[in-house]
Amino acid sequence: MSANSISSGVVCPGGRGSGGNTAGIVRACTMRLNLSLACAILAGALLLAGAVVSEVIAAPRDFRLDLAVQDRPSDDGSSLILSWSTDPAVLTLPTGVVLEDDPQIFIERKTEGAVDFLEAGRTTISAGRFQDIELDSRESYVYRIGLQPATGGMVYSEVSMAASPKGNLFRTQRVNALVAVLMMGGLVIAYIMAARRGAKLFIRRISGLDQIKEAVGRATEMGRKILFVPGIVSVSEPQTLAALGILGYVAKLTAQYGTQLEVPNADPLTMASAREIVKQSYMEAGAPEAFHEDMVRYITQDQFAYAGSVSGIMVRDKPAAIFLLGWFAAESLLLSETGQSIGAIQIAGTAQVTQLPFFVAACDYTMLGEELFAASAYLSKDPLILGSIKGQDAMKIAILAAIVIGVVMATVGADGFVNWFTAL
Amino acid sequence: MNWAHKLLLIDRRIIFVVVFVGALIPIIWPIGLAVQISPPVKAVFDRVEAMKPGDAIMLSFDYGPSDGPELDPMANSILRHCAKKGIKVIGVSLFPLGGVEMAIARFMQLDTDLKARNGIDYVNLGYKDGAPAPMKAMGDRIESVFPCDANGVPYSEIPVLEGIRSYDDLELAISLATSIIGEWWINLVNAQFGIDVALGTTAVSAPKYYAFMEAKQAIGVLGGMKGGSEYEELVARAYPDLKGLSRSATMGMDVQSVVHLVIIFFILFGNVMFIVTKRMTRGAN
Amino acid sequence: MKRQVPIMLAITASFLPVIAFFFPNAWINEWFNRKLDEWMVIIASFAFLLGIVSMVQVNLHKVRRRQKGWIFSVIILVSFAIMASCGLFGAQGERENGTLYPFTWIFQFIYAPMQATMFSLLAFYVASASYRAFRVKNMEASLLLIGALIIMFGRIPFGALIHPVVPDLAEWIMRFPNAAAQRGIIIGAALGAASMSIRVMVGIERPYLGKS
Amino acid sequence: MELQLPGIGEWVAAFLTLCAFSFLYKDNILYRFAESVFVGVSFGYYIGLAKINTLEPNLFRPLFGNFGEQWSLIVPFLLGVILYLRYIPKLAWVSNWSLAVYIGYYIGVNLLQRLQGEILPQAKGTMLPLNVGLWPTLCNLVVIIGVVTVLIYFFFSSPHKGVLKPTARIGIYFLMISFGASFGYTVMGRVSLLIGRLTFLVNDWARPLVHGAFGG
Repeated sequence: MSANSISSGVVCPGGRGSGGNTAGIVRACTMRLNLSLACAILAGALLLAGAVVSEVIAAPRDFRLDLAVQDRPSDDGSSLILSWSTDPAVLTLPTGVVLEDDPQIFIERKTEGAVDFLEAGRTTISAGRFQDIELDSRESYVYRIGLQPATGGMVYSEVSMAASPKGNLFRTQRVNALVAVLMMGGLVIAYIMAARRGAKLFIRRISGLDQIKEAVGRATEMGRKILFVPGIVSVSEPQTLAALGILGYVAKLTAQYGTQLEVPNADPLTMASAREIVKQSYMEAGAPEAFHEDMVRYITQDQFAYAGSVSGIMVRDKPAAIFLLGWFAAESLLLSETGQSIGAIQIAGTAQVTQLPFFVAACDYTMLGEELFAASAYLSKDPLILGSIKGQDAMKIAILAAIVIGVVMATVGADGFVNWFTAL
Repeated sequence: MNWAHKLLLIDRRIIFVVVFVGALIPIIWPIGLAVQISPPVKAVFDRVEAMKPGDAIMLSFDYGPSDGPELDPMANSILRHCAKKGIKVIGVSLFPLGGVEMAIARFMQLDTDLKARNGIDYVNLGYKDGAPAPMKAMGDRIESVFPCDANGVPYSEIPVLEGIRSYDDLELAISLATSIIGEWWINLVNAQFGIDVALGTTAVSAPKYYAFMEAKQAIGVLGGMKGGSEYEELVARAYPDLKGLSRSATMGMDVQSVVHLVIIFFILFGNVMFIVTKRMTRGAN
Repeated sequence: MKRQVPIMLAITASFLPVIAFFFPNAWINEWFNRKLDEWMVIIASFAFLLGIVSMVQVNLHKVRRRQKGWIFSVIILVSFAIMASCGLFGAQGERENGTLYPFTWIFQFIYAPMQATMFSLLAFYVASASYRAFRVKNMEASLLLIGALIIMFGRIPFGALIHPVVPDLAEWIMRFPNAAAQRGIIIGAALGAASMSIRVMVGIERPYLGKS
Repeated sequence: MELQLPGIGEWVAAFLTLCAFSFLYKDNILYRFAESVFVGVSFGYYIGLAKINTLEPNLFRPLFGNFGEQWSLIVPFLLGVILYLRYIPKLAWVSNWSLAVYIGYYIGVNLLQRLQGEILPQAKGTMLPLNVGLWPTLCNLVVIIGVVTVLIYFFFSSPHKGVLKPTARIGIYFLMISFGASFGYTVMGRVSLLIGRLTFLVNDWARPLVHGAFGG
């Protein structure tokens, strides 16, 4: 036990026994050294005294396990980590004691002043490690390990050095997440501010958008209606909002061209918003008389019943263009299939990845995932959406750069950079 | 409208009947095709196989009846595997639309199949609302969110839970998930607490989990009925005495073969008709 | 008061778990982490039941006005009342003698088969969509179809009978090209969600105030 | 195996299953009936679920059984009850308070899930070495190119011109292959659900019935 060095309250095994986590322990020790010196000296002195006491108590030991106690790094100061040697050569048992393979061990703990040890938990000797939790950072603890030989009774290991759990200020292993949070936050907020101040932020055109005019034009020529399905969920879903943004644009076009528009809804709240938006668009296009409330209808909330009756509308009215934008679930395939079978131009868009295959296969143009949001930002010029899309884009560049650097680093074998991303 | 075009527009209900019959026949008269094992399933099996008796895993039932045919077989074979190896299973459920009842049914099945004992070999802790909150809390102390099991027995009185306080005392967490909850096991539980996570997912979400698995955020993935049938096969190979027990995913894969072939035929035939129609219209013009 | 208080509450509540995530101080851990998590389970439970009030209101309204299909509203309300009382005054799982509590019985023989069957209808729709809508009309759709066919053959036992390499090819597609594309989508979606979170955390976006 | 005649539970389940299947022919009164029963039962189920699994063990029992230690549970209790004030028009604004706490907490947790749990490890998962032998390197290269081109496709700040045009195209191709895989798996998933129902109808209901009627 004299070989152990004491450094401000943490027991560091001097390279013996558990060699695997020595680096970690040393790091923990160094961290501890960074605390104020006065504190360290005081605690050191106290523990030195404690160690002397425990040396006295530890006298009757049956075997040796190289028991080491250390503070759990980056925690709230309520746990200690106990480790011991799993090497059979170290385990010297009293004569006559025979153990089964990998025996159960009893971890016993007591606060330094106390007389009796109390059971803290059980594990097996091969575990090599035990984490004792719910401790008090104001106390200091000593441990011993008990074994039950087949012959009965109980044999004990040496008593460990005393240690007390320490609270830490910051979880150093999460610094990567902190960097990500600050970067993301900074970029998104900065771009939103810029957009609000009226800075010109460029967003590329989305291919599906270019086709909207063409689709409305074709419907006008054919004298058929346009069907707009804004997904099946409520307005609290961002995808629904994005779809409604595009609906405003489509409604303005149909008002200008004098084309019929129909918007069947599965959600009452979405219906209310959609009606308002269409009405507004018709007023802005100077054709308020062409608007009537039946253009935006509520069908039913039930997924399949809704899909069934919208398919019915498609088959009966044969709209020339169909828009399927927003949040879709399984009904996506029913709707897009029926639309395809009546030969309509179909423009779809959703961020529901599992539904995209059906849209891509059955529709003429599909806005994939984020494109739906970008399209709505492009049309609405809302600084909030515009700014956050730009912020996300900036973060995307950072990630791309990190990936490229990471690939180079991984190839040359500098794993430190790569591992930083998930340091736990 | 030419004949090919008309064929393309046949009544949906005719296709429905073909699918219905195609599925029904192999259910009544099973074929018994061999199951191929894939690495993601093998990885999960090997991880469980490497555990010692007395180790514990958490099995989270994050699915409802609609995905039972896909995920129940996985639950059955994982539970049988653990029972055979003497691994403790702690069942929880974080999916509101029936998760806890799926767990109850699976554990009852285990009781009948292998005479497992509730509270001694396994425990079903029941359901909690607001998934990320209980997931986080269990990293600290499982008992703080699950003060008792699904039958109301206090945590401290359940023998199988002795010595199990948080994720630190578990070897592995397996989520059988139908929805986003499976992703939370990865991006919250694995990311913040470091415990190994394996996923049993519906086929629909399986492609996404490959990205997580390849980034080592999950040790393996059981995708849909196919994944279930592979695990059934692995367990049956390792423990021949379990061969008599039902293997619904393996049986289901027979039906999958037939219905897949029917659908593949429809896709190919539809495309041939499509090309023929196009040619004919072009010819007519 | 009507606007400022909820904004302050939301901003505070959103920062607490983030603070607890980075700073392991004992007091922070106790109140911002442990207690808050335990509390949220309870609040989530209350929130989960919120929709029931609207459901009852809407259906009662329908019945009172004798609106079209009101008889179905009666069925909804009656079956709701029966199941709710089984849950409120009973337990779940099985009794000592092996019979099921009514709550679990109704779940197993009414709720479960209905939920499962409604979703199983999709098998039929997938088949008819495959026939009528999947066309090799351009490069993208063709790639999609080829990918789909390889995976479909590779994932059924029948695929290995055609050629033993088919399942391996399917697995390779899943592990490399598919995982890469999914990863791009995951990163993009995570960026979107994170920026949404940040907008709420600084009070720019206020979904809790109803329509903004 | 001993086949017992289907019990009342199996009869109820089989009837409801057939009612739901009848929607395939067309929307009809049997389907509407079964659906209404389902909607009602599911809302009733939520109440029982929340009471038995969360409210009873996590709130009422500790709060009323051990008030001295668990008094702080009053906070979530009150916040939970306040949520319901939205149904009283005059007090609806108060319910926004607890809604704000609820949404706020999950937004904060979500931010960390996305950044620490997805973006960082997924980016790390793409940092693959390119000197690990021909075939593994090729596979790694596929992943790296795939991730980079897909991210570039979803880059909105500059038009897809010049070098970005072919890059974004490659991104689309990756997406399409992945959607194809997704489609293939969706087929398997949906068919699984059908298998589940048909297996129930055949093995749990029809088979015992036939055996019972004709003595097996």
